[in-house]
Amino acid sequence: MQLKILTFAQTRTQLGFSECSVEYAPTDTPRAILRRLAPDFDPGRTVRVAVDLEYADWDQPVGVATELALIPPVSGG
Amino acid sequence: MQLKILTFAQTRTQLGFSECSVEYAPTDTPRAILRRLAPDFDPGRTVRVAVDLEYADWDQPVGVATELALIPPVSGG
Amino acid sequence: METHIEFTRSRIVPSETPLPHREVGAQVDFLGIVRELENGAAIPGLHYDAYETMARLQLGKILTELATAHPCVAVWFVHRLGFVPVGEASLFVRALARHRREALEMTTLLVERLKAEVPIWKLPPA
Amino acid sequence: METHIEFTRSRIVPSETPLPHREVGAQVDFLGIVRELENGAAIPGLHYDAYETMARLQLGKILTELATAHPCVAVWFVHRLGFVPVGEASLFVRALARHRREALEMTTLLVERLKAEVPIWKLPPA
Repeated sequence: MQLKILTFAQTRTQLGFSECSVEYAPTDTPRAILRRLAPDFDPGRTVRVAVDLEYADWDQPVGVATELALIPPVSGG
Repeated sequence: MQLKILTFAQTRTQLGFSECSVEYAPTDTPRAILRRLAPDFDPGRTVRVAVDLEYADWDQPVGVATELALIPPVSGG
Repeated sequence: METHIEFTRSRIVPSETPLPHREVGAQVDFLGIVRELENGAAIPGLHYDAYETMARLQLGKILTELATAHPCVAVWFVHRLGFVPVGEASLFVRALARHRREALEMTTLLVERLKAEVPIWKLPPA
Repeated sequence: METHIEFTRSRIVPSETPLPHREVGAQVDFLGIVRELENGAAIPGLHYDAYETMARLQLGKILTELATAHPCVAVWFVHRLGFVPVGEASLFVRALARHRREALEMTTLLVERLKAEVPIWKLPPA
């Protein structure tokens, strides 16, 4: 199964892509998916993850999903 | 000495004038001045008094002043 | 803090004002609008009256006080007097500040103080 | 509550909107404006980017939540994306309500929640 990965702001610079697709299983956690894609990238405590447009837990299985996004600290307004 | 008396909103309706001049002494209180002018009018607890554009005490001498105004509950905005 | 206090008998039309400098980060505009129902009855509008000299003085003092805790770059205050039809503004406040909190707090507190202390009255429809 | 969420790459120009009905008593407009100094250095402007699909969804949920405690008649939210020069607005919020408190609270809280939760970023000048 394919999952679209999106990056924004500094995570885009750090990972070097804005969008890509990866193979995943619904039992994978966001952290595991990201580690396979970018073993050296650590989201730390400030980068959140969103699954299908909702904030999600880095360590809970993604389930059946189409889009995972890295959300660095937001600064709109 | 002359003091200008101003009324607004319902105090204008109740007293029947918008402006008049009265003789006063600086030792007079606003309450005494008003009582001489309109013996039947009671400001009660809701009508405030202003002396020379500042809220004043009904029972403190007005001092040397030019203008005394009755300020019923305000409702601007 | 630059302030502007105005009473007008004309319709209030907020216009874009040039920013006084390049460090303004927030603008808040407040319009108080006459509603159709006053104590449950439909009205065509309201009459407003003011003790204008005192209102100006008290507004100036309120603005000076509020500026201590909520410093803004500029504040405009415009109150319409005379007849104001339903759907039109009786009050316009604009606050410009470096940060949003000052502008929002200034606007909120200025309107609160206005309604408690400033000698302006809406008169019952005749 | 009528809501309108928009992202635009053009200059934000708040226009007078017709009131949806005659019981609107307060209109609050908030403009967030790009300031010249960013971390002490003068900049020509800022770039904004958004995860627009998620931002729309989250803003809709925030508005629904806020409407419970602060019911408004209508709320507009417009965020500019791309380059925004100093002195121009990156954000516009308009809240119409029966009473001023709802409109002021809605505006204040919507901007707070935006800044904490909604996936929009200002990007450092290149």
